[in-house]
Amino acid sequence: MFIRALFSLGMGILVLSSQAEASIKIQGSSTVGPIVVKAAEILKSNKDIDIVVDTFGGSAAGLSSLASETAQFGMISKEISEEDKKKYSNVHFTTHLIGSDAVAMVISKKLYDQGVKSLSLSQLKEIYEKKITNWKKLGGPDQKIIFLNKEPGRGTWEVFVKAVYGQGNVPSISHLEVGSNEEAKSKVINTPGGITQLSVAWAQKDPRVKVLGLSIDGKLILPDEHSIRSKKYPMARNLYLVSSKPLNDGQKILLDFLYSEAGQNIVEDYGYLRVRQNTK
Amino acid sequence: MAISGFAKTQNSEIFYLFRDGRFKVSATRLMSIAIVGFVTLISLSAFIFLIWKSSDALMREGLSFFSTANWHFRDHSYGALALFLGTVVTAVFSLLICAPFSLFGAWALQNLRSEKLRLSIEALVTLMASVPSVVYGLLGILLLRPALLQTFSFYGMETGGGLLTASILLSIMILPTLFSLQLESFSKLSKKYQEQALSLGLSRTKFFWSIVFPLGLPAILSSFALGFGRAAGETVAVFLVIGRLDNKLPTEGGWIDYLLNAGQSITTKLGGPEIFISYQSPQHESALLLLALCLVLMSIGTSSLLLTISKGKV
Amino acid sequence: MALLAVLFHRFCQLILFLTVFLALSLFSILIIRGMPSLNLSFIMDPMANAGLSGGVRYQILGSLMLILSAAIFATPVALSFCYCFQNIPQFRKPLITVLYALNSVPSIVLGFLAFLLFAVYLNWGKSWLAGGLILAIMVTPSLSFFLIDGLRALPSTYSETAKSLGLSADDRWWKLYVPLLVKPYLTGLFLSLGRAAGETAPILFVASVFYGATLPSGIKDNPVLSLPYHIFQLSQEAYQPEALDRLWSSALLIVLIVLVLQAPYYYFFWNRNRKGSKHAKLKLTR
Amino acid sequence: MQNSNSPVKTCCLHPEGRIGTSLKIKRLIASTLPKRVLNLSHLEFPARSLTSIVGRSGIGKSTFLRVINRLLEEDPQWTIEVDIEFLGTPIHSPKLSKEMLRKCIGLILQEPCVFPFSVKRNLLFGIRSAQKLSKSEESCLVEKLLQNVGLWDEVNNRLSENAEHLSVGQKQRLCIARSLALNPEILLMDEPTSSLDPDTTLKIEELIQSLSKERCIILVTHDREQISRLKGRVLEFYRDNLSAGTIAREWKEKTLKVNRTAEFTKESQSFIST
Repeated sequence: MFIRALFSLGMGILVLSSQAEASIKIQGSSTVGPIVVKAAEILKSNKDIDIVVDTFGGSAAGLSSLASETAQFGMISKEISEEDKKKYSNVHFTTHLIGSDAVAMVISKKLYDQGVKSLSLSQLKEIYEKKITNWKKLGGPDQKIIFLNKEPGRGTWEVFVKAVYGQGNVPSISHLEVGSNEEAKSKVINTPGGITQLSVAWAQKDPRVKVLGLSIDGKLILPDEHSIRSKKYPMARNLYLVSSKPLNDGQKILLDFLYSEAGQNIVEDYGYLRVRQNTK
Repeated sequence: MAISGFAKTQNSEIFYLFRDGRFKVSATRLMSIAIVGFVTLISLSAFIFLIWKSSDALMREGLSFFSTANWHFRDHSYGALALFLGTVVTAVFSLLICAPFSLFGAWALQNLRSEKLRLSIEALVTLMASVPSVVYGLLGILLLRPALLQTFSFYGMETGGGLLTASILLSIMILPTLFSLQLESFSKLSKKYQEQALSLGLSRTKFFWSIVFPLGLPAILSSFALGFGRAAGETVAVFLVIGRLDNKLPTEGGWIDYLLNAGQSITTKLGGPEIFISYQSPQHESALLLLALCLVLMSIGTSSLLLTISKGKV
Repeated sequence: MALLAVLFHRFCQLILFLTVFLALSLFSILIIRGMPSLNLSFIMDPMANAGLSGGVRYQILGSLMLILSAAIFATPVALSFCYCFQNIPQFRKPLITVLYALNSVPSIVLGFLAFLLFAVYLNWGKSWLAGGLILAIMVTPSLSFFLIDGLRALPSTYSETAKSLGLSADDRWWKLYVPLLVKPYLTGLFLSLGRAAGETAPILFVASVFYGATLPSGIKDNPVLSLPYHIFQLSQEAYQPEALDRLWSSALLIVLIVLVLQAPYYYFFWNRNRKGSKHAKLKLTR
Repeated sequence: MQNSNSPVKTCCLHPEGRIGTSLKIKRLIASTLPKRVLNLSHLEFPARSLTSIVGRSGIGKSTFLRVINRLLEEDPQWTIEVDIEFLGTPIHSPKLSKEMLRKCIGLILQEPCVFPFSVKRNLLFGIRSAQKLSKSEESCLVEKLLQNVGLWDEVNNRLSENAEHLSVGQKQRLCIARSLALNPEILLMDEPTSSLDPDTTLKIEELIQSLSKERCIILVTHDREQISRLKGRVLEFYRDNLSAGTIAREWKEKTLKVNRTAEFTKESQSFIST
């Protein structure tokens, strides 16, 4: 009786594992996540392709799960850096641009009203290196600066570091870590004197959070559509879906949908910038 | 097979009977030994895998893994002192906060008059044990953090999260475990000695400090060991409230600032995204595995401590 | 001196009152904040736009699938541990140490090892079966302790009488012990499943995703949503009011599920007389 | 009683078929390491007989019973050197498994031990492991057994009730019936009536007397009146200074049981097997 039960259990598992998996796995950046989730909802209803999305771990997790084939698509909100290429040397990444966006330095509305309006890149560098620790020096109230740094794996962090340090090496300084954009935004709102890197789209949606303009050699640049497209705003970035293997038809449908008018509308609804044919 | 010298009138059935005397290996016994062997083998090989994989991190880092606090996996430097300190400090502090509550609470409950009230309070505390840790994390992040931020912001608490918040949350989580273990040992001891002690004219408090506490010490210590093991191994709730700041040591801003502000523990590091990121870089992965090994050794150490102590008197 | 004694006594009662107040306030907060949006539709319909609206249908189903597969794998293992404990005396000491060791391994380490084994080595990716197996490993120790205590509670004359009736070891096991172990087995199983349902750390890397998975259609690359993971993700991120309500009600829901699963334990806890068995302390803890 | 072609395939000999000696003990030495407890030899138990065993408590009467049905071997503290023949076959011979031996030798304990199942399931507990019986055979066996031990009219309507609700006397008879289901060759009884009230004891003694007509019964008892009431041999376990451990001798005349201080004759020791 005991053996028969075990035998039937074994058979059951064998049958289950032989079926090919139908759904598409997508892992990666929480910036790109909402677009793909919305697209998945629409595709699920009419094309009956089920897409599984997970944003745990950010862009780096997207690339690593693509390399380990635990996902078919990686979502990254940064360029594929040399270091990534070196790290995943055996994997050939093909990027599919689905939109563009920018990273902005964000503070709570209360702090903004108290006088902190913009920062220069050098000031940003000193904040990051904990040389400036009080808002008083930047025209704000006497409040300790609390830098909420994006988790090391996140695309937003790499764009921020590339803009501030360019090709130079990045000093390893430990900061308070925040994971997804949603968490960064909620923590900045609740922490007096907090500042963090956040995607512009997320910042504009929520009145409780204010975007700081970046003044580069004296000229104040606000991250609006024009400055991002023309790359004048230093922390502009593209949003990619990355694949490592030739796409099967389910995956092609998803990509075509994202490039279609409806797909790009979703990108715009979330505050990101559409893909213009000319700025491929 | 003839049985000689046997009563003549036996019929054939008796012979049939004795024929099946040969040794028959029971299927259940084989199956159980196989399964138990398989599971033990799996856990042993997992442990050996852990040791083998983390050994090269130990070789490479050597003692600096334990003595320095510069965990920057980008620059391949893995000093994990801050992580060890974080785990130990949160676990010890949670025990310190929780000990009076569980100890004196259990003793007060033991002296309650009405049986009904006693059982219902005990059941209530046991119910707390079955609340999942993620719900405690939720309570921590939504209620405890803002509350502590208001009260301690004067003393330099920047964000609500930190080692103190984590310790308070952990002490709430391990309270039921400690409470019920200590209650069990108190009820056993007082059932045995209470009548005699009170008839000698001792007051309840004297009875507690002179008999129940000393005799119950092994049980109390073993419950602390269990509580420590559990607090050190807790991940999700601590991950939500500890603030996740790497390489923070009390030497920089003093113990007050260290406790009030964010830090990092082994479990929150293991629970973070680094496991995903470490997929392709063996160095990073083996450093994380060394962390996991130390955590396992710590909790198995405390639970074997529990075994030896509880074998003592309880 | 008498004043000090009375003072201490009152102090203890105050501490007890505080503990009870803490426990009551914990549960009442959960109920007050969780009740408003906890309605049938919240349980029945699937999640919509990343937790801001819709229900938690697939999260609940996912969690139930995980603990069900945990039960299926844990039962034969616990039964074999109990059989070996009962019939092979020289195995007793090592078995107890193995169970204690398994019981004290932190769940995040189990999750990490499972990730390396299932997700990477066997490249299953995220699969519900890996989650089930890991939860089974977490359920086995406390379930085996329940069975072993159940055996110990039986009067010793049973085994002698059964032997004198000529029952072989197998017959005794299947005809006498297993029927008598059903009650401790059920209480133990539900108690440990209740705790496993609330676990998040092990399934973090191995079995759960935040969006998209419905019911799995295979083993490889078939993650499953789960309620604790849902709460874990949402509690980090969402601060919008409507997401907050959903968060509170899913927290209340997971607590209700755990309590319903652990009801048999509390039922027996309540009316059995207070003879705590040897491994009682381990059953309470993870 | 069952005849030889009855469905039950254990030592189901027809009572008339049982002649000669059921159990022949050539040598039996049982010791717990420091000292030797039992040192019996040359004892014989004829096929259909009643042998009562008396002796002061702690002399090893119960141990003796547990050696015969090989229960004592499972206790690591005891070391046993035994040369016992059951129906001509040495009990340790590889041809005869422990389980089979115990099916042919029933054991009744002092405290009746019923399993927490229904009366019917308790009764058939032993036989179900020995042999597959059909529903009708089982119910007719149950009825026959309960009538045999005089329990049928008391429990025939409560067969599916939990056996633990029965009285101690009823439980003891249920245990006897449960052993009888296997139709054992020998029935070992370890002070069956010591925890029973007087009139149940009489009923049990009556039952023992009738059973001794069909099979060999070895009864361990303290109760001297019980021995006087029962017709059958009496063995006394005693220790004198020169013997290492307990040895046995038989009381020649029944009168001994009247005056306790009677002197025992020497030649009873030389009970020679035929």
